[in-house]
Amino acid sequence: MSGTQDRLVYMANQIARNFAVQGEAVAIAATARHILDFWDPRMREAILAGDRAGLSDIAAGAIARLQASP
Amino acid sequence: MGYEPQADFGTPEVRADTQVTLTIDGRSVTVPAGTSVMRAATTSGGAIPSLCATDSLAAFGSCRMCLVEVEGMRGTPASCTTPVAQDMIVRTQTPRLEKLRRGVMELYISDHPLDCLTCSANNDCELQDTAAEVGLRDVRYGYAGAHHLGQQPDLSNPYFLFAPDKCIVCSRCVRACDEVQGTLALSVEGRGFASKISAGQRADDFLSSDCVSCGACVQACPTSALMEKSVKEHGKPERAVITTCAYCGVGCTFRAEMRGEQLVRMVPWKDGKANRGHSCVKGRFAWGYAHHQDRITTPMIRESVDQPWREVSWDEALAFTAGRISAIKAQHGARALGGITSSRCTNEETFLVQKLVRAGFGSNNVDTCARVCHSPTGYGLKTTFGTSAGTQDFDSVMDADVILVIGANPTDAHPVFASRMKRRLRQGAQLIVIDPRRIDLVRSPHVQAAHHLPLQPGTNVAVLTAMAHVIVTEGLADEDFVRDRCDWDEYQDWARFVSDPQHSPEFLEAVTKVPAAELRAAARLYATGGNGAIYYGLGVTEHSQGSSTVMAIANLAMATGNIGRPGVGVNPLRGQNNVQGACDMGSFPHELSGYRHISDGATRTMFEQDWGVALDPEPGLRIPNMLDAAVDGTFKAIYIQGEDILQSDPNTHHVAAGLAAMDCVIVHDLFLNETANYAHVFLPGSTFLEKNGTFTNAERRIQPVRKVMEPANGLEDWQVTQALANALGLGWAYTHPAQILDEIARLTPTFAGVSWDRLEREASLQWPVNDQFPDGAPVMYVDGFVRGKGHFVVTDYVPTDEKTGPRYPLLLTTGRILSQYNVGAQTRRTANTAWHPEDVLEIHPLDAENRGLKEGDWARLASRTGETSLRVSVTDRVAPGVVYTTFHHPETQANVVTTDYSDWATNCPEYKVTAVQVTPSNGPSDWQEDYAGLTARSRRIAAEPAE
Amino acid sequence: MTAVRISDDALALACGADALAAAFEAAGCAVERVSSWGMHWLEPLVEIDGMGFGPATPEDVDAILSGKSAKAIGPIAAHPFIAGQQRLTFARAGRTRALSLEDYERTGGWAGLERARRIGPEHVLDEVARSGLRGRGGAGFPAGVKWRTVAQAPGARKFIVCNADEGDSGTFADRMLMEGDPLQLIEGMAIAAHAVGAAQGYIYIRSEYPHAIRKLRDALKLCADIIAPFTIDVRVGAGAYVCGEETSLLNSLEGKRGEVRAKPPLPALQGLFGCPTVVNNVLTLAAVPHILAEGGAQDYEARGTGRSKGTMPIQLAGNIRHGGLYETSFGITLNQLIFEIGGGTASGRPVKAVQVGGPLGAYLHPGQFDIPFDYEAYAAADALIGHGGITVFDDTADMAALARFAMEFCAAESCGKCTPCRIGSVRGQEIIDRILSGGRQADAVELLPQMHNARLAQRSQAEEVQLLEELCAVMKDASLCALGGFTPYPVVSALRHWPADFGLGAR
Amino acid sequence: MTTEAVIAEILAAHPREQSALLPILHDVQAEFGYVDAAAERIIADALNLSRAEVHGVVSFYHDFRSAPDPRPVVQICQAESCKARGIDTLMQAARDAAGERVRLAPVYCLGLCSVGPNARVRDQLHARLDEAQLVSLVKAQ
Repeated sequence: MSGTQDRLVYMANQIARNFAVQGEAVAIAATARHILDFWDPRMREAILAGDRAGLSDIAAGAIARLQASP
Repeated sequence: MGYEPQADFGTPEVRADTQVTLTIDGRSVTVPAGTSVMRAATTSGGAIPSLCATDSLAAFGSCRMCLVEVEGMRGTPASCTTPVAQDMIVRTQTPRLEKLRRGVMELYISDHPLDCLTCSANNDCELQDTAAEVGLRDVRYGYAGAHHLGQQPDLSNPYFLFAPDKCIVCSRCVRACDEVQGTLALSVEGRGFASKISAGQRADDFLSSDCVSCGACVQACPTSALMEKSVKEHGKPERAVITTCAYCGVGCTFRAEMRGEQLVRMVPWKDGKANRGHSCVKGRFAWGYAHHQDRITTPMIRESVDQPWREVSWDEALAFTAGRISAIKAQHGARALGGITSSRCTNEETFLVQKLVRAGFGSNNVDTCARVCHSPTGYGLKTTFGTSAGTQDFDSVMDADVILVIGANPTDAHPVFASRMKRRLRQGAQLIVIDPRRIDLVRSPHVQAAHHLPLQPGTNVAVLTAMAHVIVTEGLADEDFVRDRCDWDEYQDWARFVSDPQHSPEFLEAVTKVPAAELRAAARLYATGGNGAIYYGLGVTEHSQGSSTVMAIANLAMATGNIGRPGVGVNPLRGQNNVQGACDMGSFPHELSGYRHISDGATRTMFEQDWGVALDPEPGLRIPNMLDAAVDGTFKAIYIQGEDILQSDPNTHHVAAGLAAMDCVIVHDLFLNETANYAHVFLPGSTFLEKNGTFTNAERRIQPVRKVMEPANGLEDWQVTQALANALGLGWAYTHPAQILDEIARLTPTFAGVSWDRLEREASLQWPVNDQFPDGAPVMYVDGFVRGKGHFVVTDYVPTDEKTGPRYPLLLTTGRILSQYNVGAQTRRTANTAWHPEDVLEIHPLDAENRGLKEGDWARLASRTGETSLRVSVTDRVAPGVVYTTFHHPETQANVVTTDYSDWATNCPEYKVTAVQVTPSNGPSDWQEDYAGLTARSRRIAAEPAE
Repeated sequence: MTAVRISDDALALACGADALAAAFEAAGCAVERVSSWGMHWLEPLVEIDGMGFGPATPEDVDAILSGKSAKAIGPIAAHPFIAGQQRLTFARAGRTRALSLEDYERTGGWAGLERARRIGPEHVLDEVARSGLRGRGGAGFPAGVKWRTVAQAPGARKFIVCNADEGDSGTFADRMLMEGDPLQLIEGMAIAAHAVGAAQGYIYIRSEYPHAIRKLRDALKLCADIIAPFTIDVRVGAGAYVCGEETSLLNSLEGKRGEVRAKPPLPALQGLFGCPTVVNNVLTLAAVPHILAEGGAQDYEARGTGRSKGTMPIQLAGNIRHGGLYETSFGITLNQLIFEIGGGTASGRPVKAVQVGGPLGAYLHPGQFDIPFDYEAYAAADALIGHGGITVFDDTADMAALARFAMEFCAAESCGKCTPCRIGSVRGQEIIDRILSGGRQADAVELLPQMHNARLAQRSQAEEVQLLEELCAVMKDASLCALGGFTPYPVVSALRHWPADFGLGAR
Repeated sequence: MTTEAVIAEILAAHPREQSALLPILHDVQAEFGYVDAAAERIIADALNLSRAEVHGVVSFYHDFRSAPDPRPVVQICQAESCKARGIDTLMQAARDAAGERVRLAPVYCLGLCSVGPNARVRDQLHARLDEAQLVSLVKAQ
């Protein structure tokens, strides 16, 4: 993986993928919660500010939710 | 405490509901039914002479010294093999017995050397003591008869010698190897007068035998036939200090036996509740690193890593360090600073490091090596059960009927516990092993796994889901337990999920490569075989789905009702001695001690009030994120206590790049480790023998670590951290770790009842220790889960992104070996290298043949992240397509090839799955040679201290 | 065609029975191989129409067939040696073919087992207890008590182990029974299994008995259906006398070194593989079918003396004119056995000593030949009955050499576990050598100036004798099992009764 | 067949249990005339015993030899009953006849105690031996 942004996108997608089995709505909430609980602020800020093209639907939903209520 | 051997009651303790009262030499004695007369006599203060009896071994009855007279019984029965009976009347000292004992002793001494005064066991010898007790004055047989004198000693083992002419053939060594250690490496050869102890077969010596050098035989020997070489060298110890081993997570307690400041030997403490008097080659013998010439005892600094080190005073080193940290903080902010706590250091030291980072540096960028080993355990068990720890004590295994070992290799990594497990298996418990390799537990003398599921690395979740499928669809779940203890709705969701035909063993066989019938049989056995206990290790956690696997394990245990009593449970086998403690102490960036989230206002307030500073409410960076941030330029300085992340963390190139990008790397360690190649400050550390404090083992047992000798560098590690804090102006004033422990107890509800005084009295406590569990909790969740109802989590199998392909067709998995420990910093500096001088690559014969590789050939091991070279060992322990190595030697740097894939929830690296290629090689790779050069340059120390 | 009966017992074979049988067949006779009558001085013994001829060689065939043989002994069954016995265990000896189910059934075989199955385990235990049967291996422990202990012991698996490791010199009754009447032993084991609830049995036979091993294996094949579901395996020892000790036998069966186990735990509670186990000698188990047959227990109990009930198959061996198997009720004396029945020594010289009970048994002096053959009476005389072997020595015997041999044998066969036996037996040989050479000088080590406490003066012969006696006391009282514990019996008895052989004056 | 193959065949005929150890050792001893270190290892592995255990057992029993001895063996009973019947007086002649060529092995009782002196060669028993018979028996091997 090259670059921090790629790495953050990969991490968010990986979290989302593991929650996906619980259904999209739950998974989006759980992914958002997980990032909030375990990510350093600069990481959160970076993924919010960065290119979201590589995010899966759930991950993108989670990031959007974080943006709405950080 | 002075030096005196621990009391020996002759035969093992018996637990019985009924008590029996008898009379021994006129004294009335009450003991549990089934106790031997010998033990009853010893208990009541009237020890009976004996040689073949010792309380760690079943009564044997061969030496015939312990004969007694019993009213109404014919002859003179041996007190070790005679159980007590109600109203029995025993006499242990009569003229007839005196004569018999003296007669037997006369026979012994007629075939024994007479050089007691120059013997290494002089004044520490049971034969000598017993000869004195029975009053032997002359050997009327003379010394010209047949004898065993003059035989050459076996000096092959690095740590102990075997002198056959001092052997009295009591078989204690053989029995210790059989009963206590379970290796069965020894036997008696021949018979009658020609009987002699044999290590293996006729041509074997101790080193070539199956001996694992645990020391149990040496411990059991009543003479100096088996003797530590260190005692021969230094003489009999004169004092002993009880302390806790600093190797693996078993947490053995030892008597450190001393002569002055010289450690003479480490002897397992019989009252230690984790080890019950047993030991392994590391804790028992591999302590020489403490005295090793490589120890750095003077602080060193340098402006940049291309310079040689400069030895300086503590004051100068601390001022230099504080200056750099303050400057970075001023320029880049607190979040550019961080620290790593050590799972090898004490709870108190760990607590201080995270306190320094949070309260002194002002960030939450603190992490610990658990990040790279058991962080998924913390996450998974907290999510399901509510507590980030294993559920049982080690004793629990003796009540298990079915033992499921997944992703752990206890005989190598947790040998003392493995011996208990093997003892239980020899008693008839059944064993299931889930592991890509055929580890020793699968089949070794008298141990045979009922089922070995040799899964494809990376498919743990699929295998456990398939087991759950069998248990649920075949109606083997314990629904009463689930309804009572767990969230029933969640269980039903989970049960529906696992029941899906796509989760059947047959469907998943293509993924897991585990034969479905075998998997079904294993699942049935676990669910229906009685008490089922799961033991797991890093083969579970070090995966992209480490946390999912931990939760899948918890699900299985709950679904089958295997929680909340002895003999069951979910038991992580912790890697390092204090990895449980380091986690407990708030070493993770998102939580304070006792696993409370940093964002929780009430908790944070408690700390802020106690510490008198404001804390950052946001989680900090994990180790891999710190390295990323360093490369990005937002993370500048790190204080690393007792860790060698360059060698132990994955993707060495990435770690090196991160370290190289920092402005201030402070390494606080015993030796100039690999990480120190990139350090600006080196603060010399102290060994566990040189400090006070506590360790917490894998069974949540908090045990004291006691200072055995003065620190070579003058300071215990907590004192160094305190000095650094004070150089930063924090004004700490701890004078003893007991005060730090008081602070921990004050701020951590699960430790509320823990104190140094109490540990001095009670030797150990298993947390939680508080109002609800005033005496601690050997077995957790007896009355329910901490979080209320047990939480079933649906764990979907998500394959790792690390895939084999044409370029990298093999899967590498990594692990440990008995004689070496972790990065080998300690064990490589001991004679343990006799067993494992280098890392080797295990490869299946088919894969070896395809590559033209033979046993002992050099091979290049390459992945997409890097390559290294090492020798191969051709073995069918690994399946075709799988290769295996250890990571104990920096010359190999196995982590050059591991990737930065990691657990989805905790970023625990995926050490256990790396796609690799193996090709023939002529020797070390270019990178290895370059690295050796870098290391040599980096370790230069300026000849004269600068003024 | 003339029907000729010749034994195929190992002893008959060793004396040339095969060649003799071949000669009769060559002469056109129908030869039937049967068990041995136990008149060993007459082996190979030829039986034609109940008349006996022996010891016969191929050269005697013509004379026997023509009725002119000087080796004729008349009707065998009426021979005083046979007629004087009370044969219960050896009732079939000489009369049946070892591996003939037909012969066995015709002579009352399986009646005991059938009745045992009819009356049930509890009554079987009662009857064995009532018969007074005691272990014939040497210890004389009541069989009924042992069986009941096993029957009542908790445990899903129980075993019947037959101790057929007959290693005592002067004994051969086990061998004769296994070779001559193996089905009776099997029936006894099947009854025991029924009584205690065992499914598996083992017969542990010493490797020195290849013929018995073959016979029993063949016999087990013949009767597998009859004893089913009980099964029996024959296991072969590997040259270890000590494996005749029951716990060491169990270790050997388990595939371990034949080291003796400490007791308790008793094998009846924790025996083979840790399970409750009946360990009985061949003769004990072979006595059971008679006891379980209708009226057998009363019959058995009515014979014998004191607490020694029933009959004992006594083996007359060594230097005796009429050696062989003599089964009779307890209470008989050595005088009767040696002189009236055995006909004195084979050499014709005076009897000097008799060893009763094998290599661990005392040497009895002719002055003791009137002691009744009875467990308690022998124990009172510091002697033991053991397995009922009687070895006769004439006046050429060197009792000091025999005492030394007892120690030598103990040293050769010691398992090595306990110290008195392991070291004591070696020291015992050394002391006897010194006694014979008149005492000893201090040795080189004792003479070193460093050896402050060692005695420098010569040790007199009397002191060496005292040391030997003390060593014997240590071995007797402190050894783990009978090997070390009983080796002093022959040594001390030889020293006591024949001091002159040790170069000592009368003591 | 290789040694390994022969031992494998022997192992196949027995259950894989420790209690089968003596029967297996008997078969190996009968097949090769000895049980050497290599055989001990193979058997230990098959029965899941340690090699020390198997070696301890092999070395305990007189019937098992650790190395080949091509000499023919005559077992002569040296126990009391045969002593009573004069075996000791025959031994010198037997030793002279055996020389280095024949191994004379003591045996303590063959169960033929009323007709000694006795000897055994393989499964053939010989009783009532006098000096001439014993010497010719030894020489015939």
